[in-house]
This record gives sequence, structure tokens and C-alpha cells, in this order.
Amino acid sequence: MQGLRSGAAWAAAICLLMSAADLMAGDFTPEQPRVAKLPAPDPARMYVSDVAISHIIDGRMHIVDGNTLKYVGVIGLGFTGLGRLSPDRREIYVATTYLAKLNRGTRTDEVDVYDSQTLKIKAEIAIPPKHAQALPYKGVIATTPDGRFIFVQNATPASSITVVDRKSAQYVTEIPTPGCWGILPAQRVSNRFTTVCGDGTLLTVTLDAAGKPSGEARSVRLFDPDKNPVYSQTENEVDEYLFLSFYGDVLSANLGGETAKIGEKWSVIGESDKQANWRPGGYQPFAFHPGTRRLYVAMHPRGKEGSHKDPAAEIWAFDTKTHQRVARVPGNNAVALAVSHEAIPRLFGIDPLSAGLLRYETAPALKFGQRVDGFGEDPILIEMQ
Amino acid sequence: MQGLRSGAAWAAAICLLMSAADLMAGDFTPEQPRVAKLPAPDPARMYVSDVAISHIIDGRMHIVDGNTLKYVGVIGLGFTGLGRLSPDRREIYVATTYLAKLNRGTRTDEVDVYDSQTLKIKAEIAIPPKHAQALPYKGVIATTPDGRFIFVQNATPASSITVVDRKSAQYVTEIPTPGCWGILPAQRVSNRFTTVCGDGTLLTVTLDAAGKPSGEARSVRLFDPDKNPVYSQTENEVDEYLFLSFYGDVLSANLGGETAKIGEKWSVIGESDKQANWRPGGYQPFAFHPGTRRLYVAMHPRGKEGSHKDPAAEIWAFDTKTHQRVARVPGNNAVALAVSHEAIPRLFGIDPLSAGLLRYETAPALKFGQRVDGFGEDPILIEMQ
Amino acid sequence: MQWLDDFFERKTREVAQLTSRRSALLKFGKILIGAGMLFPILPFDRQPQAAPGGHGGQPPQDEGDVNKDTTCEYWRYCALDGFLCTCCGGSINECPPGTEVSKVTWVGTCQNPNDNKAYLISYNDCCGVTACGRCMCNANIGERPAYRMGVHNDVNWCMGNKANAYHCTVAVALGIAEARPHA
Amino acid sequence: MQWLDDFFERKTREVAQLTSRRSALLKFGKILIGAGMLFPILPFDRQPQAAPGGHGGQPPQDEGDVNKDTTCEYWRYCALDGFLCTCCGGSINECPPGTEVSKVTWVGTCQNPNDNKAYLISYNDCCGVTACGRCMCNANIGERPAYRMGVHNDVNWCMGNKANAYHCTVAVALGIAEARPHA
Repeated sequence: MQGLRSGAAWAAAICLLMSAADLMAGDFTPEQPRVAKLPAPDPARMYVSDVAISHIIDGRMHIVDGNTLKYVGVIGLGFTGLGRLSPDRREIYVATTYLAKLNRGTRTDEVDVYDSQTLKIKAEIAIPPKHAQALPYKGVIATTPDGRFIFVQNATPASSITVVDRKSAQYVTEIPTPGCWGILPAQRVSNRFTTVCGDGTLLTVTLDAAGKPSGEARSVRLFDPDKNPVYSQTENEVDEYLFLSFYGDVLSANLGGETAKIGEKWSVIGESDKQANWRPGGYQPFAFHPGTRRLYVAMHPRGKEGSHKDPAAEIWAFDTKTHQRVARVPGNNAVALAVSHEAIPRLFGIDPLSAGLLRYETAPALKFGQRVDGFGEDPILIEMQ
Repeated sequence: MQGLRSGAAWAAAICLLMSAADLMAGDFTPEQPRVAKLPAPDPARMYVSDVAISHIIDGRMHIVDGNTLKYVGVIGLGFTGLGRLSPDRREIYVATTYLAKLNRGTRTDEVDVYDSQTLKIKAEIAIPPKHAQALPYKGVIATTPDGRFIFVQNATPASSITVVDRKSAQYVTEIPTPGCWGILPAQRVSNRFTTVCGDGTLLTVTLDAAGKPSGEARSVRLFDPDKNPVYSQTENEVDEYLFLSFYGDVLSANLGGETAKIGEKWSVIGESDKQANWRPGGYQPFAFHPGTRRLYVAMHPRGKEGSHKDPAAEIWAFDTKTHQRVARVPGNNAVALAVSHEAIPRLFGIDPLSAGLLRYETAPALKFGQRVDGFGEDPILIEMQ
Repeated sequence: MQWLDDFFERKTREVAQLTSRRSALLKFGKILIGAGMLFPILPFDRQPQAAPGGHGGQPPQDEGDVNKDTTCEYWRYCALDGFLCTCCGGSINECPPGTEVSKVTWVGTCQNPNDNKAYLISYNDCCGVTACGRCMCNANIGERPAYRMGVHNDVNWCMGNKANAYHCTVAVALGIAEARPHA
Repeated sequence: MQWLDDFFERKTREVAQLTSRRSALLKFGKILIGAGMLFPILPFDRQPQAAPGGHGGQPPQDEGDVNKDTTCEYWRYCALDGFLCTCCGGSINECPPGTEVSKVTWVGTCQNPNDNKAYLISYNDCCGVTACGRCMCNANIGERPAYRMGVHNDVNWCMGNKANAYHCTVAVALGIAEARPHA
């Protein structure tokens, strides 16, 4: 009653069948089914998180060759899984929930570790069942720059951050971060992260060698959450982190030290844009390329209270040194933007209305390149190789 | 760090908020969120199985008020869950698979028992991990008419049938049925089922009081599987079971005894229909109402090898006593048909192209009544209250 | 982008009316945060509501009826982000059979066009059953990132329940905020 | 219904050629069944292939190209029912990265229009990873109910694997059936 479970039995059955069907040997060499390998790692490889809300317990990270926008693989994200690549891009970490019986039963949370080249699971690290069952915004999972520690945002709904030691593959501790959200690791050291707080300040937590908190310090106010809140997405050049506000301010802070230091502030919205109420919008509404100092922002006109996640009518490019707008191109409804990590980057986006992926060239000028639709159901976050 | 987990804490927080927002007491009575009750059981209540193949581990049974085609509830079917109502319609049985970590890990199979009025789970009965991971065709799960035993079709891929004792909520045994498929219980006794075999015969298995097989007997040939195979769906009036063949023959057999007895055979396809190659098609391609002796068949013209699951161009109605066609109406792409269990039935259907449900009146004449689209993703089976 | 224009043009006055109310809510959020206790949270967010084609199986919706509770434009849904329980076997304040009501939630304020009053609305998720998948809506008036958890809507309200799976969202009227909302 | 007409008109000659071949296969199925051992099985079935709108996220497909292996009309797919692995990171005979090849399968026969020969095709499922959801195809030539399990396609080929989840389906050419298929 066990059927044909072994490969040998299967092969035997095939042989029988081939003889039964009067196979001609001829000049044909029978094929063997195999498992494909991913193309070699490439700066244009995209990791696209998809919450698949109509089957929210079965989210996905689509892996796409951005050179061609061809689908090359997928890993399952589970129930509101939060994904992030390791600093060396060899591993994918997914903090997620499994329920014992699919949609019911005991909740188990873990960080799943996948090999980013084979897409096979390498480790399952148990964590407290508190991971934020949230959309996969950038910053809800992060690592130290040496790859040693993985940080996971929790919500019960109280906010805390789980620390995982990748080296020992063990849960380390949970750090309370009441009223704050997101994980912005220091980049020159590997024992520190900052989180954005609801009063507009930044809270920096320093860790000891084992990953336990050894101190914390709060910055002066970065922004006024009542008047002009910042998106939770951040981009950075080493320890200089950039923030974007609902009304188009670009804020900055240095997160390398024990206390975050607030930096310059400027606006992407010129006088003439204010008339039409241009505003940023989306889930990952901007991208930043340090090498070329280019900031790309998803913008829509006639912005209003509640429009802060609206799709882009245009993408605006800025020189972050001069604060000048250097390009504006059609936005293709983008709600997420990311640039490749290469000297002359390419810009990628998500159009949620068609589950489409977008590629723009950035040189010699910002220019729309390609669109392919149908990448899953609810893609909202891009991470580049 | 536990947040607001208790209802009391939640209520307290709401009160705080209401005061903070300067609530007016006024003439308004605050609402309380509650859980709705299903409308009272009604002959038009539909149970629609949906394999949701794009998220196949998360199938669904949609529960719909057929009087209005209004969605009234859902139960999760899990991974290729096979659902069936109890004879008294008070319970829904689902034979399904859960994997330990959603799409990976250890496989567990069970029969889940739901209350058909509260939609709450009442029991989980472990069965061997062999349930047929198949589309939910009618007949892959069935019960004895007294409701005592539940039968589940297995495939490993070898065929066998699992017997579950509903009374004790225990797995009883597994009965090998090599080369046969489907479960057609005898209706005047509660210790017998028949299954359709690949050589065209019917195999009848008789059980002892504990649900273990005490004997089996094979009929003469019902049909020629090479020339004119029958659909796996059957309909019945007590022990007189009706079968439909790919080329439109209606076959019958009495399944009440130790050996199935082959009955009459006739065709739904008249001479003039043969020219246009009219054929049945679908996943549940016919419905039968014993009281009015009406057979309803989903038909398409220009039938060809491989068209046996094609959507209906028309629905044809027959008097099973005279074998005369008494009506033909537009088919609305139906691939599944079912009639309500009432004196003057209504006919229901599924249009898979729009995930639509269809209702036809059958009196005074067969007539299309209503369509509503968007019932899940891949609905293919209807069971009526 | 016409859908966005239409949607927001219609809501212009409402937005203006709600803006200062929202400030009050945000302040309240701070009070809770200051006390080390976060106010409950919001439903899942997703792509804009005008893209029902993004899913198979979306029933057709009458756009724009502020008094029809199976459309995204129903007045109570001004900050609802999720599947409407009214399309899933529930009602405006009842979870569908077989689910349970979320223990934690957040409260929005919506203008009732029939009496021109602003109502406090609790958006409870219904929990423990496979996602409904019908009538996805997404409105973000007053919504803020998760550092203001009390007014953030991109997390699962069912997180506080043992029955953890998200099914759909109801909009429960808790009270009238003011006779005439913030001018 | 035009899609059905178009689809089957195109395949008329092929069907005629395959009919008697199928009889041979059916006989073979019986031999195995008689031995108490069933031949492996087929992928999931679903709604007709002309309804890609039934799912969100279906990439646009070039209809009708018998030499393009990301379309349902590709010649090897004459009896394939499932997601095309060529749309999922695999190839015509390679499962996508991270999956494993099904241990059990069934074999169809398809006419190659380029050399006018009939090929035996093994439709292996790829297993162990969340369903691909892209390029759903459904062809049923020679398909029969599950009492002829060897030619039934409404069950999960991954059932014989420990990695049990269905992801997508490949079409592996095992050999040439005959120089000229059954007339």
C-alpha cells in the first residue's frame, strides 16, 4: 500500500511504460528532471516581499532577476514574515509565525535562515511569539554590519526588539522599546542600533559582547510627529541615516555614536510644487544611492491627509549635496523604490495595481526601462542583492 | 511588555480614549462588537469547496445563502481538504493535511469536525497521512447513512479507504481498494460502500459492527473504461446510483446489496445532438432530484478528447423515467451543478471563469435566476444543505 | 490616477474637519506611550482600494456609496484597512460566524454624512479563521507610522488573541465625538 | 467560449493521432493496477486556462505559441495541469531552486510539431515550497477519473515526497514514442 515511493521503483515503472508504449530508441537522449540553480549573484537580483493578504498565512518573497525582470525563485514567508538579507548577501533571514494547524492552534515564531543561492533552509531559530505581524516595511528586521546579531521588531502591541545571535543560532534577549519602532543599526560598530520614537526623538541602544543591552540614550527631537511625521523607511550612507517626512522634508541623523546626532534638513518640494500639493507616497517611498548622491522619491500631486501611501505619479531625483532636483519621470504607480548596489545604479520599483515590477536606468539620465506585471499579489518591499 | 491582552484592559483603554476625544454622551448607545450567527439552516444553503491552488495549503469551503447568493461564512479546508456534510447536516467533515511549518515539515492528516451552524471546530480525528491530496470531487469523502462512520479516500498513490468512527472520534481501519476510486455508501444499511474500479466493475465492501471489512464482492462490468469512461461523480435515489459517462450515457446500479447490481442505461445525447458533438463537461457535471425525477447535465458542443472538464454552453434537463429532454437553457460556463433538497428544487452552479455562483429556478420551467461572481478562487464543488 | 482624485475630492471637507481631531488623538497616543503602554493597533494595509482586480475573487463593488456598508466608501470606513466583514458573513459590528473578536484595536473618527456628526469607530479585526479575501479596503486618514502605534494600521489586530489569524475587520461605533466636529 | 473553440481547433489533428496511443496507455495502466501497484499521478486541475484573470498575479501569456515553453500551448504541455515551472524559476525539465523533484509522476504523450513525432513526457511536480501561482495551465487530453489513476490529473504528484507541498510542474521528455504516432 505504500505506492511507488522510491526513485528506483519510479524509474522501473517508467521503463515499463516506455516499453509498453513502443518507444523508439532513435537519436533521442531521455531527459532527467533536475533542480535548477539560481543565476550567479548579480547586483540586479531583487528580493520582493509580498504579504499575500488574501492568504495572509502564506506570504512570499519573490526572487527576480532585475536585468530582465524574470522570476527566478521564491521562498515562503509564512504568516506576516519579515525578510532581510545578511550583510554578505549569502543568507536570507525571515522572522515569521507558524500556527500549529495553518489558521489555528499554537503560535510559534522563529527566524528562518535560507541560503540565498540555493534557497534551501539552513536553520530555524526559535524566538518569543511576539514578532511584529506587520507589513514588511524596511527596518522591522535588521542585522549588525558584521552579521553577528539579527534584530527583530516585536509588537504585542507593546514594542520591543528581539536579539538573535546568528553565530550560535540562538535567541539572546528581548529589549523593551516602548513607544518606538524600527531598527537602524550603527554601521561602523556592531554593537548598536537606533529606533524612532513617537515623540520625535531617536533612542540608541548599545549592546555588550553577548548582545544584551548595556546602555541606551535618547537624542534631541528629530521631527515633530504631530506636524510632519517621518516615514519609517530609512536609507543610509554608513552611519548617516536619511529620513523622509510626509510633507517632503529630508532629515538626517548620525547613528554611529551612543546618542544619535541630528543633521541637516531640506525639502524635496519646491515653491512651485507646493501649489499642487505634491507629496511623497508609498510603502518604501524613496531610494538613495550614496556613490552618486542621488535620492529618488515617489511623488504624487494633490496630496492630502491620508494620501501618504498613494502610488507615485512621478519619480523625482535629487542631488543630496546640492538639494537640487535633477530629474522627474513618470512614476508608474510606484509605491516602493530601491537602487542596485553598483557604481551606476539602476532604480527598481513596484506598481501594486498590477503587482508589476519596474526598472529605470539612472545614467546618462533617469529613464524608464522595463515593466513586467504579475509578481504575486501584494508586493510592497524590495531589497537588492 | 504584554500589551493590552485582556478584554478588561481593552475596555479601559477605550474609555480613556473616549474621554480624551471629548465624547458627547447624547442619544447614542455605544455598539459592542459581537460574533454573528449564521441564518437558520435553509435548503438553499450552499457549501462550496475551493482548492485555492495558488495557495493550495489554504483551501476554503465558502458557505453561501443560495436564496440571495450572499456570502455567510467560511471554514478553512487546509491543504487539499475534502469536505462533506453529515447526514443530518449538523456537522461538516474535512479530511485534510497540515504540514508542521506551513509548506514544509511533518505531514499530519486528520478529519476535522465542524458544527455547521456555529462553524466552530468540534473535533480533530487523526488519520493516517494518506488522504487523497486531490480536488474535492464528490465521493472522496462520505458517511454511512446513520452518520456513524466516515470514509476517506486515500492515495499514496495506491488507493485505499480510511474508516473513521464518528461516535468514538477514532480512526478505525484502512481498507485496500487497489485500482478503484470513490466511496458510494449503501443507503438502506449502514455497513457497506461501493467503489468504482478501473476495469469498469464495482467493488462492494461490507463492514462489521466495528467498521472493519467483513467481506467484499465485485460486480459485472458497469462500463468500458477504454471506450466510454464514467465520471467519478454519482447521484442517487436511496440505493439506485446514477453514473454519467464522457459520451453522455446515463448508467445505473443498485448498491444496496453485497454485490452491486447493474441497471438500465440510456443516453442524454439525441441523434441530432451527435452532429455537433454535444458532451457533458465539468467537475460535478450533473445533478439529480429524485422527487421530480429530473436530471440536469452541463453540456458543451464540439466535444473532443480532453474536453470532459469544459464549462457548460447549456444545461439540459431530463425526465429520468421517460429519458426525454424536458428543457435546455444557457449554461453560464457551469462546471458544477447541484439541486436543493426540497420538493420543488432549485438548481445551483459554479462558473469557474469568474468564480461565480448561479441559481436556476426549476419550476414552472427551468430558468436562469441569478448570478453573483467572486466566491473565492477555484470553487469546483457544491454540496447543498 | 482618476480614482484617487475622485476618492479624495469627495472627502475634502471630511479631511479638513478631521485634522484637528486627529491631533487630539495623536496627543492621546502620546499619553499612553508615555505610560509605557501602547494603544492597540490597526489592520493590514495593502495596495490602493481601487485595484480590486489585483485579487481573484473580489466581488464587484458599488463605488462611492457612503451609506452602503459593503463598499469602501461607507462612512465608517474612513480609516479601515482590511477585508470588510460585511462581505464575509458578518455585519458592520459583527464578526462572521466561527471567528472571534480581536481583544485589541484602535479607534478612528469618521464623519457621518447623515447627521453631520463625527463618530468614534473601533476597527476590530475578526480572528482565528482563514483570511476572508473579499472587499479589501484601504483608507489612511489619520494613519501614522508604527512609532505612533495607536494610529498605525499596518499590523494585525489579532496579535493579542490566541486565535491569531486575520480574517476581516468590523467598524464599531463607540460614540459621538462632538456635536460639530473640529472646525 | 471562443477560447475553447480556438484551442481545440488547433489541436484537432493531434487529438486524432493520440487517441489510439491513449488506449495503449490505458491498457498499461490496467496491468499495473492488476499487479496491485498503481502508476503515479497527475497535477492539480482547476478552471480552464483561458481564465487567468481568476488569479491575481498571472503574468501575461502569449497564447498559442507551440514552441514557447512559458505558454500553455507549448507542445509538451498537452496533458499538463498545474503551474508551469518555466514561469517559476525552473525550466522545461528543471524544478525551481529550493524545491525537489516529485518521486512519482505520470507520463503523457505529446506531438512535437517540429519533427512530427510523438514524445513521452513525464509531468513531474516540484515539491516542498509554497505554490508558485504563475502560469496555470490545464490540458486534459487522455485524462481519466482516478479509478484510472495512471491517467488522472486531479491529485498532487508531491504526495509521494516527504516535501509534500505542491509548487509547479515540469514536462520532461523521456523518449520518442514512435516515428509516426498511431494513425
